[in-house]
Amino acid sequence: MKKVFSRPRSLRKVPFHYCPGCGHSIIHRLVAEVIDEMGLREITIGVPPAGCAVLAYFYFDFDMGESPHGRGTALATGLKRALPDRLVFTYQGDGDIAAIGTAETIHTANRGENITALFINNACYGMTGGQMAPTTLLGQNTTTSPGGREGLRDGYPIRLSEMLALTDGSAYIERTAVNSPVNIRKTKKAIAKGFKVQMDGLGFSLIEIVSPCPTNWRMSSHEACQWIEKEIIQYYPLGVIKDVTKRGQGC
Amino acid sequence: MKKVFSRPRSLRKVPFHYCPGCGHSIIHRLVAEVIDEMGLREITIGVPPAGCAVLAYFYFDFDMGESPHGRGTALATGLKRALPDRLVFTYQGDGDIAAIGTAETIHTANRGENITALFINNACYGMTGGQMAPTTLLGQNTTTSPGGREGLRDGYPIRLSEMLALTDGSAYIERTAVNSPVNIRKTKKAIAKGFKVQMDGLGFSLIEIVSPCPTNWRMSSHEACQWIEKEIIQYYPLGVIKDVTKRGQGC
Amino acid sequence: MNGRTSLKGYIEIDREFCKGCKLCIEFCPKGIISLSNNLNQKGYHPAYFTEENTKKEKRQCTGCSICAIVCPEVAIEVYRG
Amino acid sequence: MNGRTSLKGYIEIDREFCKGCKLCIEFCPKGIISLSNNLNQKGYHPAYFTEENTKKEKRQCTGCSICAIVCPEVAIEVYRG
Amino acid sequence: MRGNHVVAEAAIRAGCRFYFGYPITPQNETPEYMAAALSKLKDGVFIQAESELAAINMVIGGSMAGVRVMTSSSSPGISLKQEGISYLAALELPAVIVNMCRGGPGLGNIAPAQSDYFQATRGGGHGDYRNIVLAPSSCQELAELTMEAFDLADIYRIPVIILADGMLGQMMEPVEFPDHKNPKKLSPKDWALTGAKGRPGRVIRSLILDPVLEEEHNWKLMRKYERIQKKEVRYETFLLGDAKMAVVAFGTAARIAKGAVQKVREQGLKVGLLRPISLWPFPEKVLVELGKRVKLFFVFEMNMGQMVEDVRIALGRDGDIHFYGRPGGVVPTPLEISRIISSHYLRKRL
Amino acid sequence: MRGNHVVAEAAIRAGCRFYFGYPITPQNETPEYMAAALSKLKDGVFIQAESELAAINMVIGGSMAGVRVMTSSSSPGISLKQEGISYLAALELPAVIVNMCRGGPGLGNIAPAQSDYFQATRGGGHGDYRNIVLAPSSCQELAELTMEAFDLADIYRIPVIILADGMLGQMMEPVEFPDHKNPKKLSPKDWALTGAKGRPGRVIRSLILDPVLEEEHNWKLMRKYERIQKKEVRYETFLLGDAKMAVVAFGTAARIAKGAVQKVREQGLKVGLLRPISLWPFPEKVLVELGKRVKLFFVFEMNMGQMVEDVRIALGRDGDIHFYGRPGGVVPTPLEISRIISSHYLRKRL
Amino acid sequence: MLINTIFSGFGGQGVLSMGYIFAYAAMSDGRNVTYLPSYGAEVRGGTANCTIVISDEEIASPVASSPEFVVVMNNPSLLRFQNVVQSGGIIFLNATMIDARPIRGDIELFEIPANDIAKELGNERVMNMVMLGFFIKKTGLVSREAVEKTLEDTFSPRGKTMVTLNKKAFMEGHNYD
Amino acid sequence: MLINTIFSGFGGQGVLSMGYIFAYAAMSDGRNVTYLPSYGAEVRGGTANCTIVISDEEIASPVASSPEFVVVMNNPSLLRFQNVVQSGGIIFLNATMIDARPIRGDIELFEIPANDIAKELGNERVMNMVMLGFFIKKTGLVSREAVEKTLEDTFSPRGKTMVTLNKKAFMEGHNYD
Ligand SMILES: Cc1ncc(C[n+]2csc(CCOP(=O)(O)OP(=O)(O)O)c2C)c(N)n1
Ligand SMILES: Cc1ncc(C[n+]2csc(CCOP(=O)(O)OP(=O)(O)O)c2C)c(N)n1
Ligand code: SF4
Ligand code: SF4
Ligand code: SF4
Ligand code: SF4
Ligand code: SF4
Ligand code: SF4
Ligand SMILES: [Mg+2]
Ligand SMILES: [Mg+2]
Repeated sequence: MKKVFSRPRSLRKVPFHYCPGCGHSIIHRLVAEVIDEMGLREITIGVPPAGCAVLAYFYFDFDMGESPHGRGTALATGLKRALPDRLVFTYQGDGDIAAIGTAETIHTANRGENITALFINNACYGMTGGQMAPTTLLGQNTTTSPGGREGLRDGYPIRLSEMLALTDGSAYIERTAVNSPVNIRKTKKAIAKGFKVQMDGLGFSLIEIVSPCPTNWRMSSHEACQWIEKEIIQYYPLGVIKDVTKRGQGC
Repeated sequence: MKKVFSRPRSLRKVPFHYCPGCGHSIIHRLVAEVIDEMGLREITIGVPPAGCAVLAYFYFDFDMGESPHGRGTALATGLKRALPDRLVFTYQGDGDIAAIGTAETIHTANRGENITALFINNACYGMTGGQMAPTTLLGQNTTTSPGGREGLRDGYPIRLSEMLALTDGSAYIERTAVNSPVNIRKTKKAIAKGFKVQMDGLGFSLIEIVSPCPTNWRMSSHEACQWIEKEIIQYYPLGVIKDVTKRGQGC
Repeated sequence: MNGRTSLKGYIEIDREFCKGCKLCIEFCPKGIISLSNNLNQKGYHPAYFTEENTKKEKRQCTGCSICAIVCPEVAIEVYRG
Repeated sequence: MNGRTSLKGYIEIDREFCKGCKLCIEFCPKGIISLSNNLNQKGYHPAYFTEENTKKEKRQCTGCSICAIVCPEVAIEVYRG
Repeated sequence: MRGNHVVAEAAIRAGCRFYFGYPITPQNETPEYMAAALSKLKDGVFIQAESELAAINMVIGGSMAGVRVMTSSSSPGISLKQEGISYLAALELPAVIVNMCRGGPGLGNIAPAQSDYFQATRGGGHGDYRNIVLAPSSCQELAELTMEAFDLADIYRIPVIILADGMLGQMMEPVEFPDHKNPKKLSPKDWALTGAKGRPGRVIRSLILDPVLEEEHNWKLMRKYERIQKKEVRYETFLLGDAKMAVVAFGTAARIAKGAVQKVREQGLKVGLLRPISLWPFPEKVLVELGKRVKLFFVFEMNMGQMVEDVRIALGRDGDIHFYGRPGGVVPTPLEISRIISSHYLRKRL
Repeated sequence: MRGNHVVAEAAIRAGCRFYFGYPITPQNETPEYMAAALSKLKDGVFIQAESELAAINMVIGGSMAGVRVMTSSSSPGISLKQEGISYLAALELPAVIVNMCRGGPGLGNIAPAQSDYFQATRGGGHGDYRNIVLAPSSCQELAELTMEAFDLADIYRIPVIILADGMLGQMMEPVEFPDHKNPKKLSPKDWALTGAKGRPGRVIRSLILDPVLEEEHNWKLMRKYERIQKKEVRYETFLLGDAKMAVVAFGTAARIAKGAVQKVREQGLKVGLLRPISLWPFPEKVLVELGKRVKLFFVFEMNMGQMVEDVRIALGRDGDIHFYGRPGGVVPTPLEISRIISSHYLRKRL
Repeated sequence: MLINTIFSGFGGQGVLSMGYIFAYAAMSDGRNVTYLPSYGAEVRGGTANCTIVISDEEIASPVASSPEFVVVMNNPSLLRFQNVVQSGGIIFLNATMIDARPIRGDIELFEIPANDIAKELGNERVMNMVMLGFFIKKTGLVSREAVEKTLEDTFSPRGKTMVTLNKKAFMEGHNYD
Repeated sequence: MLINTIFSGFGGQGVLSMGYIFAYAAMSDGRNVTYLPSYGAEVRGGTANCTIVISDEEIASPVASSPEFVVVMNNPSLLRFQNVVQSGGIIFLNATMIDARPIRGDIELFEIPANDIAKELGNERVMNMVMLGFFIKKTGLVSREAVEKTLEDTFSPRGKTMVTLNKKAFMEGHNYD
């Protein structure tokens, strides 16, 4: 029989430190698969965040440069401007990209920097122990939104991707999820599309990936997947938000 | 004969340091007029920026607290949370509010902080000598966009107000200009509306005011007013962008 | 402005506050403000109210306040009556 | 999955990489993965492939790879042939 | 009670109702406690800011309004607050800032370290300014110093930094909270921005374009700093009476050093401990006095040598000063330190 | 040529093609020059970042890619870069950072000042680290030191700070640019991120969770710093040969002091000048040597007393050290300084 | 008298709460106590441990140079801590999870199949309380009553059954021999 | 020989470029020169000034303790700088804009109605070059040729008429008596 599914080349054979059922691990694999399939490993430079995925450089077998919390897109700007023919992507949590890094994200998109940002929306600060993130849903309990997030006290779940679509420099923005086999496949396609947009020199691309954090949501892995379907996706609908390669799309 | 126009009470009788024909001075007067007309002088706290208007506290005769460059809305958040029944407004340049202060602005709006931001869009960094601002138009010559701003090199003119309208915490957002008597009157109405929205406790309000900077645009005062009409307003259309007090408005 | 009888008005310009930006001159519908040839203490040529000279031409000040509204220096006071 | 003849397949689960999250178990359309009662070195109950036991019930592995796609630990290899 | 909770509880007992911060390990329990506790108080406000920068500027705003306000973070987050701290100092605004220091530089790790001593005591921000810096070494002291910090901040209109580390933040010890009474010295905040009711508008600003006036402002700050240096020095001595050798250490390192001193005392070595509690103002005079009696000094820090510079300045070149540093989050045991102490002691044949 | 233009031109001549910055007075002429000059070069990249934070992180990215890269700012902007500078140090990335220091703290003013000495030499960011800090005192030296800064940064993989002030940035003097040749010591950047062609993936990171390894990393940095302290000390002496009194000053203050020394020499007083050019590594040994001959020291800084601490550490308590500081952007004239020098000199009856 | 104890195991094995309850009980027994957890990122999936120092006098350092007691719940913990136990000290070992045994001859070893016992009680998670009961019984460092009181305080917010279950697990360990 | 000069006036009066051209001309005459402008926010609407030091040796400080020459273009500048001129020094005064006169007896005064002359040339703005011509003639610090060369270099990017106008203004000042 033929092996039809195995570990991609660009993913080192070391166990992840992520919690059981964590979406980061799935997304890591997808990124490695796409890079291998597109043959980009040798020209790829990834920028991991401060966040649960800070150790991403232990898993990916291509060049990786650590970013201070939230500054991934600025750092990637420096990298990409110096090496315009490389594939440069950032990998950032929702706290990283949409709270502390808001300004950098928006202005990088606005400059149309030719990089790809992967924005992992797990509705909380995973690494620091489950505090409220900008994407935390209203009513969601976290250690810093006791009794559930209240809009006027704690702020509302932010729509960063939609905001970025308003910038003239952004080329491709899509929201996906990794809570089911179908959505995982779509996520992979979206990542591939983002990288393609970059290799074609079209400008800033971003894929927002809704991702389970069973630990901080205090759910089983499967409940977490269902909660994404029932709650998160209702507020953050999946789909292409902007695509300059298609007429009529975008805003 | 009756005096029908004179200096408002809240504006001290000292000459402005602004250049001849500068929009800041006009906006200062409008703010003072509104505050006097609404009888708010004794409960007003203003937050001036780093920018040409840094000396605003010499002109306004109410309480003023200086902000580090770009952090006006964060500082105002602290003020307003401590004194929820005061009128708190920030006065910020486009570099201040839409470049270095992007994150603070967006998250303050997103929290629905009950403050009013006055965002003076003069398409350049006035105080530091006319560098490119986030609002500088494509093709516009500045000292840091030599040969005219190019989108992919220098970034595109940003639509901060439209982005802010996407946050659930923002209540009222309007873009006006001070390049003609009519627009000046509309600006005054918008400021009054913003303050009213705040006094009614409805959330974050912002008025983006397109304002001439004859010095850095290298134009006469009148040419600057015309350039606003012919160029800036084409890219940045005037009008209400979001108004939660009206049904059907906003997004 | 045309449809109704214009009220008589006049303005006072604070010579030392004025910076000679000419906005009042450009926007006054009656064209009755001019720039002085002399400099003020700050080194600007200030604007001045010329109604005296233009009365005969029916270009009287209406006290419409447009000049004051556009004046960045709050240098103009308007009287109407 | 129903419409066409299912190909025969099988999977291998790396016992030490598995963290017992049960996603493969929940998503396998054939319901042929189970959790072990024993702990692995990391202290998790790993999943294991149960096809041997379920063949008779026509719940054969199709090699559809769904389990591998959802497995966060890349602990599953899939064979089809 | 866990150190990070102690800080939060002490702040609330000192009348602080406004907390603005951003998560970072190893101090997250402070904002988490604040979130829960302040949301229960009618006048309590907790904001998880979008960043440390936003947090410190919310602190500036709150302080301008005249309320007691605090923030907390750990090393990288404190770096981001440097501009704001410089403003607080320039604007003469009271505020309490807690740094649960971790291993650095860069992202480093979350283990306990003391490598932000320079940043705290010399001003990591721009311009000539100082903060009061307090370094507790137990949960009990964390409680007391936090409460005191609010008073000092108000009395002197100055930012006060609590410099501790991940170990103190994470460890649990029984704590008794002293009753907090506002000190008599506290004058009403007649400088705060509250609305210009019945008075002209009031301005809080640090822009002083005329160098001569800015210099005057600097000297005014300097005079305040000199007053603080005279009045607010805090330190603890331990077995220094008959000591022939003095160990100097602060915070967690001092705690370890205390254990080590106890151990070498058991061996009959005459060693004592000087523990600066206020890192700025540094207990320079105490050291100068001590230097007249004691000739051998051993400075132990969980960094590569920072406070030792203040010891050198105090004692001069001829003081026989030995430094032992463990950077990067390594916490040596009292036993290790005691061995080094005794080897220095014996080599000198004291 | 104006100082701020000199910096920019020198950087380009040293092979720098990447500039990331944010406007702030009094250094705007540097980014403006860069914008014009780099847009004319095929491989030139100028970005006006959205903030100083973004700028320093672009610098990190560019440096990771192995190119020569720089940023410039002034005091408040430099405070905002402290986190990034700590990362550069931890990640061992070369970069050149120019601080045209202005009056502070807070917004302060734009007049020339030297009050960021502590921040630059002690590390205003978190963790144990050092930057090489060079302090030019003329436009010519601004050119030479800027070019050298890029070489030092590459050789030691370290951020190099040019610490000057608004006066140097704004003033114009004739400048001759030396030819720039890459020093032989320069090894290829085999650590840079360029894509893993034919090799395993490469990682640049500062997160080292294990305290033992993080400590090792700290000691590794420390060994590098010790190497630099041995090899890269720079200073200028002026009329110290027969001097009975030594003035110590850097940068603009040194320039004024030089004028003052000339004046008091005319009066027959035996006074010389020591001008540290590298503020870190500080010329400590030179001072120690000098202290053996000269007993009276006069330290003049345009701040409230920062470098004087390094002088104190070098000379010990018994060195007779007098400090004169002018913070806030005040620039005294050589005449004023000469009067203070001669009064000290005469009072001591040298 | 100054006693150092280290509890250690996987993040998921509840070693931090084991130590916490022990420390808390000692406090209510009127002793000076410090509790120092390992914390943060390394916890995720990795091993966790905490150090508890108990004394009748002021406690100088919360860091244990050479603990009297070490409780190990998994293999890596045994490897890491077997050499730091002080001579004459005791290792408490979770026999379900650990195949190896310490190689030193100068220390004592007590073992208990904590997971197995917990599984029998219907919830493998309470293995930590089983071990704690065993540890308290053997060392006698704090009174059983103090621990039971602490368990009640700690778990009652999470419901009556949680209290009962944990107490039961504690007693199972206490009575094990 | 070390000569300090301060040029001062309103921001809009072109005092900085006056000083710049003077400094540049001195450089091309082969002298050591430092040019130090006042700069930044205070310029907006306020007064501006610059200090030029010329010397045959290395210049220690670009700051002038007591300048030999001061050029004042407006009232505030006269007030500010009349007391710093060194005894025996010279003040150059723009008579169009300044009513007051220095009160010191130990200095010399040269005056010229710079605005008026410039206005006659059709552009009040070149009053700075009028003053510069006057200043150069009286002091002889640099050669006329050097200044004319500098004017050409500086203004030719802005067109031929600008060069001619500025040169003409310079010569008007130069020939004024
Ligand atoms: C300047 C700074 N502030 C705070 C932190 C602490 N910190 C590390 S990761 C993180 C946020 C993690 O949340 P997110 O970005 O959503 O990533 P996740 O862990 O959820 O994947 C924070 C606050 C830091 N490392 N640096
Ligand atoms: C941290 C920091 N960076 C930079 C500056 C310098 N600075 C002062 S105002 C300003 C921008 C002015 O532009 P804008 O906000 O558009 O206001 P304007 O002057 O145009 O009204 C800058 C960059 C500063 N004061 N602080
Ligand atoms: S805390 Fe959440 S995001 Fe982080 S590793 Fe665990 S499950 Fe994943
Ligand atoms: S520079 Fe522009 S914005 Fe600033 S005062 Fe002058 S005209 Fe106004
Ligand atoms: S009030 Fe009206 S008519 Fe009169 S001067 Fe002003 S603009 Fe002209
Ligand atoms: S608008 Fe005002 S400042 Fe401008 S010219 Fe008229 S009076 Fe003078
Ligand atoms: S390949 Fe498909 S059928 Fe086979 S075990 Fe995996 S999910 Fe089940
Ligand atoms: S999905 Fe993977 S990790 Fe989860 S139980 Fe199955 S094999 Fe184990
Ligand atoms: Mg997250
Ligand atoms: Mg602007």
